[in-house]
Amino acid sequence: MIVSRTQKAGFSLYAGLVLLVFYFPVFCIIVASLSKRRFFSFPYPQEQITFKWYEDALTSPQVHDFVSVSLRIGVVTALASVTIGFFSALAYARYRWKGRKTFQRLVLLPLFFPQSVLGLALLMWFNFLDVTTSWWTAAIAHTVWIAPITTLIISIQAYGLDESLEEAARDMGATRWQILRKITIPLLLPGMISATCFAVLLSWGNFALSLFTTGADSALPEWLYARMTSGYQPMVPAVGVLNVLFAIILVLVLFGIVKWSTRKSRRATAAAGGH
Amino acid sequence: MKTTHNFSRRDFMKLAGAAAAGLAFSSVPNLAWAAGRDKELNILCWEGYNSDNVLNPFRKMHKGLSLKAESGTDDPSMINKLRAGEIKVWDLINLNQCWARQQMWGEGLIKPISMERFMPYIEKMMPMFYNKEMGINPFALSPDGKELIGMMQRFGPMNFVVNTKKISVDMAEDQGLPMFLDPKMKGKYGLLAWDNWNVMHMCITAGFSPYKEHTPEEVEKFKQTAQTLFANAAMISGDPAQLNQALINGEIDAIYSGGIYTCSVARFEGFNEVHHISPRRGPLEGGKGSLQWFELTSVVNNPDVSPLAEDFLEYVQRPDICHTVAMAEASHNPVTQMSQPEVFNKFKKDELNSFHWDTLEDQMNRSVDYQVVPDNDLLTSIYNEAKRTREG
Amino acid sequence: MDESAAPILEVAGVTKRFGKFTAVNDVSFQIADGEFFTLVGPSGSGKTTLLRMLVGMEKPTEGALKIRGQTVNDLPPNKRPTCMVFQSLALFPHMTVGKNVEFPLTIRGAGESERRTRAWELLKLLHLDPNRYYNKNVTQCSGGERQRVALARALAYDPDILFFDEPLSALDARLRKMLQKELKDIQRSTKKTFCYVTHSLEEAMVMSDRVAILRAGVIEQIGRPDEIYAAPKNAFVAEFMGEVNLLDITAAGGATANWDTGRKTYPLNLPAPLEPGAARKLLIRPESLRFLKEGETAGNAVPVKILNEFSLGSRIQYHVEVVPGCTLTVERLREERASGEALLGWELADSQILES
Amino acid sequence: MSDKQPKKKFSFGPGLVGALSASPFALLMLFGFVAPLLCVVWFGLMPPKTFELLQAPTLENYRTIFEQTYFKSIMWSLGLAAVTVVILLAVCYPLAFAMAKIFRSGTAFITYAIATSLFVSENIRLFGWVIGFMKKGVVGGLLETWFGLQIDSLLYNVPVIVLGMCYVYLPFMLFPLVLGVNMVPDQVREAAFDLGASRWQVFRKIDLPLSMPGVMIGSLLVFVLSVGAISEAKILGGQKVVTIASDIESEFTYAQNWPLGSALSTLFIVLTTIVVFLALARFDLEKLLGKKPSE
Repeated sequence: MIVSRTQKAGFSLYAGLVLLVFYFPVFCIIVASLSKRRFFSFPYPQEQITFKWYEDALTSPQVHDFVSVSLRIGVVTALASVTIGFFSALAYARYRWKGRKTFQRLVLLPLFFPQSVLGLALLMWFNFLDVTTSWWTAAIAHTVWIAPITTLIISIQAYGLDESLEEAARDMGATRWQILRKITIPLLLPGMISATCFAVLLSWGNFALSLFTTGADSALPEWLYARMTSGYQPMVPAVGVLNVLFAIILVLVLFGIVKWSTRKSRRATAAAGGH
Repeated sequence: MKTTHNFSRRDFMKLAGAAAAGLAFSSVPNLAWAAGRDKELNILCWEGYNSDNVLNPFRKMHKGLSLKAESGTDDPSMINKLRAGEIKVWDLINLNQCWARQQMWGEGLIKPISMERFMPYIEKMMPMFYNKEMGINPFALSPDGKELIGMMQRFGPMNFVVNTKKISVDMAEDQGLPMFLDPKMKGKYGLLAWDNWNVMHMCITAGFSPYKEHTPEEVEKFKQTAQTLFANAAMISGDPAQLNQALINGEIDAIYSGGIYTCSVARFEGFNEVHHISPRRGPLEGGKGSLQWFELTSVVNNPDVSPLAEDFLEYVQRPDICHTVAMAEASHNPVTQMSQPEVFNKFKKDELNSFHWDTLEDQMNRSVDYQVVPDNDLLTSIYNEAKRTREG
Repeated sequence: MDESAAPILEVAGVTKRFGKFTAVNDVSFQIADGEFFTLVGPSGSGKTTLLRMLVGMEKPTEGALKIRGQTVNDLPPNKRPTCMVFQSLALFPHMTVGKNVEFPLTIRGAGESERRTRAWELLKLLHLDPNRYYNKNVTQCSGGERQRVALARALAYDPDILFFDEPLSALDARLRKMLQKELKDIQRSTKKTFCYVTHSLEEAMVMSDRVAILRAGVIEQIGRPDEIYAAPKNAFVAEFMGEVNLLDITAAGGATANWDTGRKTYPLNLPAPLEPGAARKLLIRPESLRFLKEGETAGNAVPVKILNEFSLGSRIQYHVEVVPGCTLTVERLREERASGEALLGWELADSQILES
Repeated sequence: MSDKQPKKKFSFGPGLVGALSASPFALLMLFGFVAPLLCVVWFGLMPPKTFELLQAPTLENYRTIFEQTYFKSIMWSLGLAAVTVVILLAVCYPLAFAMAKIFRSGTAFITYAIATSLFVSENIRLFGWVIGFMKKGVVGGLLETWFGLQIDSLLYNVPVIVLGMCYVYLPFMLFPLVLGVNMVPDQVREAAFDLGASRWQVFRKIDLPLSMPGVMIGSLLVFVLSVGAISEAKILGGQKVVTIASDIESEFTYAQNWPLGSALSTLFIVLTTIVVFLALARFDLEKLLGKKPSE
């Protein structure tokens, strides 16, 4: 399709504008984190600029604790929800089976549950089961909410899966396990990786579920929230900014992997599909 | 040792039972707990005790200690955490005076601490918390007066905050909370939505004490007051920092429901115009018009409580730590130990100024203790209704 | 081209570059109203790019496109009186057959009954029973049916020129033959101008009034199928027409030349004299070659060994080996069977000298 | 079956494979969703202000709900969510279109940029808007230094709540939309143009219906997330409106009325589920994708 230069410029301008608005609050957070004072008006004089809060954030053992809890929750959640999501995406989009239609509807349900209530409900439930809440109960809570999302993301990819490839493999005597390992997983890999990214992102930023299910293992957003609503210090936005910096590195790495795997799978598809 | 042994056995039984029920995995973490909690301490507290400057020295004293502190923003939800089963998680809980005695003790959520061990510290506290006539402040004791249920440390009055560039202290102290009903205040104040404080202050604003059962007329008056206050507020926020910021920037002239606890940081940063007001008179006991709180840190009735729980309580009595607690990173407050010269001398002038030390005694004298409101449920639901149906 | 008919489409010096790559290079031709015109070329010859420019999905870098004398270079596809049937068919997967066919009418704002009547007519014209197909989902149709739907949809647009981008390439041979015939019939009955793109000259020959052969963005030859068949302009065109024999020759003075088979050089007689030393190709059609009987003579004669024979019905095709690595194709009638070693001959008039 | 294929020890029926694949998810949901949900529903039937699960059920909480003005919060939540969905659709579709069909390396960049910001907890990002929009904040300060304009706070009103919600949930609309628009085959769009459709017509008749799975997933995600939103109204809106989620929260916290909170939650879930199912009933992913899965 012809895209004229003006159209492309228009779209680029629009995208730039959206990004600018999107990053405006991040800019504001940076402003807040560099202020020596907790209360300030903008613009503040240069002598009020300090990196003290960053130093505090980096050296605080508490912040280290929270980051480690959030990371643990994020990693476990991502692994669990992508594994479960992979299979349920196949059940959702790929296989024809009896309960499929119902399954498709029900998969979405956890998303339609207010998260804070889900968190409370899980807390009551864990209590009923006599389970002490800690970071791993939070990982369960996150997985309950994130697994439907990973299912949807992988499903979209699974819909695009060329069935004949699996059939061809079966034709050549591959077992179901071999087909899964050699054909299905490599072809769905881009979807799985973006699902992993989403899972980590959503788990990392999640507040409502963590609030009720982490027990004594506070996750970073809980601390940030508590510190924001009572006992605000510019260290709070400083942690936020450090978060962004860390995220930029991580996201670059993750999306690098996505790109690489997409190219690989495209090559695989081309080789297998022959066009 | 005996307890550890007991719990191992109990956990083994639990594991066996749960495995039989097909829920084996739910018990795995309990097994982990049984390994002993002498390297662990979990504190549920108001902002301050979870500051690094308070916790770090304790961490240094106990190598390898996993010390976690979580802050809440209201007493009831912290209690609810215990009610919902986190009693097995926390070792210490730090709340305002009334909750330990009036709720947690009765529900078996906390346990007594050693009178013997802590009496020497209590005896050195300010007269308000210990004196010969009264003995220990009753809020720190069980209703029968026999058990010590927590340690007192931070305290302060809590009423409202004004910007003295806009509203004079004298006028505010004179008029008290009803000042906010003045039509001239419309759109000039922010409401700090700490619900249980608001409910009490709205009672006082309406002209009666919150600490009694209310007549239908009073309830109706309360409703109107709440509606007016919500309708006229320029902003409502649960975040004191946001309100202080608005006060300093001139967006609002006063904050409804606020204390030294919420405004001291702004004062410490040099914004002396931020001023906490304790009204001179009001409908409270003895014609007083101001409320005060102090915090009680209690040991949670955790079946496997950390042996370090009482150690921590003792640790925060150290003069240098008293000063650190008072000047915690995010909120500055007077502490009960300031009657001791070795504590008091640690405070610098601007630190004292941040929590109104010069007028503090006066302010406290005008105040009565924070208690549980008998018909709080009814008033809270009216309060929420008023917030929901807010006009303006 | 029928000289009396005014050209409906005029391509004048059209060039398309993508960066440094020139996909179409200074192409000019005209298509007359009502003509069935075909662009033929191997993949990468620029035929699809040319087509996309004709329908307005790409803009020419240079040159002019004129429809009925009006320059349309800058006209977007939806403003041109042209329409294309895509290789992928590009049927709307979320619409029924009927809605697909009605799409252009819907766009034009035609009323419900008008649309339906027209769709009904077109489906009938394309041998799709409207009662069965009108409400059928396009995704449930077979390849041939989809083909017909795509054509019906294009016809519903009622364009001045209809373009086809190898729409039949994915079909099996039998169905393709059938649809080729139908396409021609429809073109004749609707009197529309068709411009077809294909990589198969055979397909082009069957349907077209005129054919243009493209190579590397340049038109090699343009003309009626029989003209091209009779007088291919060069070896590329000749080879493109299908099974032909092209001999590498070097002129040896006068009307003689040497044929280099790789292992051995044969002296040959040419139909016309050539500059000595010039390298050319000698074109001989399979049916012009014959096996010489004892004592029979021909313009040229070469001893060969017969390798294979294939039955083509009334005729037989032989693959014969001149020397190992050099084979020729011969087509003879069934009654002239041969086997083993033979002498292959042809008349000078049946051979053509071509630029290589 | 085993008689014919003696080599295979056992063979899964196609239905079984599907059910097996679904089972880890189903187990997770049974344990981590259905059971807690039942807890909530049951708790909603307990007498008010109690914390025990083992009591005689009562409908008193529901009576309280209908007597009070909770419907106002529900309407606010639904309304704000609907507005957010509409605005985000309008904002994100052109961007998603450009990302899927026009930009090349730009798409990756935008994806990084937006995903990166998700790493900061939403409360902090909303706080960023507060810094930006408060009196003498970044916007006010800049206007004053550059133009000498004095403006009041831009916070504490309904539009700013909507802005906050759009901001927080933008990624949840954008990414599904990009996937959706990617599913529209280029040639199908070209064919529509070629058949005389204008840009608007191509959008309405081709792009939109063919990218509908993305549109639906995005809209539903955003709707559900924003209907349960608390922070935007609290942090940016100065609690100008009270959302149902914050009502529920305050029942569980300040009011200490778990049964009432549970009953409210139950009601809220039922309401959103109805809305979502109504939307889902009109949308069949299979049909739109024109794909039929094999066993």
